[in-house]
Amino acid sequence: MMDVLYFAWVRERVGLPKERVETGAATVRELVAELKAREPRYEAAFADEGALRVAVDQELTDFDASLTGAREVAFFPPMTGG
Amino acid sequence: MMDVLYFAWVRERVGLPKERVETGAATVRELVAELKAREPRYEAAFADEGALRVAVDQELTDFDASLTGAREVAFFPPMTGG
Amino acid sequence: MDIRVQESPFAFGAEAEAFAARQRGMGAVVTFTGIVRDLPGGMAHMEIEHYPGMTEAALRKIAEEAQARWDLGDALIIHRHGRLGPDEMIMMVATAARHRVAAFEAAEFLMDFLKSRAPFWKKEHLSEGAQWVAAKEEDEAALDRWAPKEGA
Amino acid sequence: MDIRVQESPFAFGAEAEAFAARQRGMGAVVTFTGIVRDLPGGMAHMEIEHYPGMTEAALRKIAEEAQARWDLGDALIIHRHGRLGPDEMIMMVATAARHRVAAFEAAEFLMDFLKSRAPFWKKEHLSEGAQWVAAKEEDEAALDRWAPKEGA
Repeated sequence: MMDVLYFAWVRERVGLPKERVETGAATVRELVAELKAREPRYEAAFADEGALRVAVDQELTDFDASLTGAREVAFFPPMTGG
Repeated sequence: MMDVLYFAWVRERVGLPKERVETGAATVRELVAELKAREPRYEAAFADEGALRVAVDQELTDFDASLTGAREVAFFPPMTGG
Repeated sequence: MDIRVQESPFAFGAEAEAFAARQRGMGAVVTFTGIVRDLPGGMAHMEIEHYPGMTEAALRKIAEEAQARWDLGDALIIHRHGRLGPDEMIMMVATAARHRVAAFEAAEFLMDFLKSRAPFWKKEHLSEGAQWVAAKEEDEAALDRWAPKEGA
Repeated sequence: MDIRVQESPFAFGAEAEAFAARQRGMGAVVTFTGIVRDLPGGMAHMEIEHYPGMTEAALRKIAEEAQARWDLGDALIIHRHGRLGPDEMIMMVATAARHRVAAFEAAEFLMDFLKSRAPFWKKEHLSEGAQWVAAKEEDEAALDRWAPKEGA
């Protein structure tokens, strides 16, 4: 079980900001594959991996990152602060 | 006749901030030679040309600059504003 | 170090003044302020989303890195989120250092990393509709300037 | 464009705030403030001499060049002369531009030229005596960054 968070247009496409997900995914990429298999809205949100960024437990990382022990995974587009 | 101004340590060595000088010097360098010939304090002020900067009519220039029509010449060390 | 993420406006002048006033032995203070630009077509407002928790940690990490790298007297980051109108201030940074080059470089470093590595997302609400601001390639490229160099 | 050479102190925060507030359509404001550094050995005070008339003209020319080069919204320069104590503010510049890189570059340009091309001279009065501040080679070298390049 882990919290999965979505921000900006990823949040809009998925249709919610946060959900609790039951998963055995070992990596971020496996989690994405599971989500995409669920429903078309996840397909739409995760269609282009290159347009997405991911943080595991609030640290920026990449899609190969391990989810062992992870409590929170967040998906969002490239950041535009400042 | 022109006004000759001195700033910072040039002013301190010459001993005054400004004077009116009767000169027929055609260039800044000729004016400097005339001044140096006057008194040791000018010798001291103008000993090292490389350590000096010059402005003619309030525009930075160099020691080769013409004094034709000039009303004001100023000598000073490299600037240290900011 | 002073890091604030907030919805409410901040008083840029008072913050800048207070930041400069509390420095000792620093010869240079630089501030940067980001403002909502009124766009062609008319910006109704801007909405800034962020990732509570991660945002503060990311900004702190960026500021700590700047402080170590330039031996800063101090650094300040204030960044707003929520809804902002045209000409409202989005954020500010301030840096203090003994010399001007360090103060300028550190402020640019903070801005470059804040732009592309702090979890903020801007959505522009224009008269013809809303759109998420796309990240610019030049902003990502700006980070290269700060990559470790040989001998550095 | 706002150029001031004055003996009296200026209110950095209020000036920065007013400068930012009067911009329209600008996304970025940068300020730089130079402060009298308390030196090892103890700075009693600093004395700044300038060349009335030429100073204002030189600053105006530098600001005009920055404005043309980066299409600035506005530029501000305030520089004090006379006697200043430790931690007093010597001067400030502010620049406003649509984007951050232009605002930063223009502020650095103003500072680099102001340092070596505006007729100000600093004398430090330390506990063991007074000395004129020597110009630094690195300050002269900093101007090279702004030399016209091919294709520019």
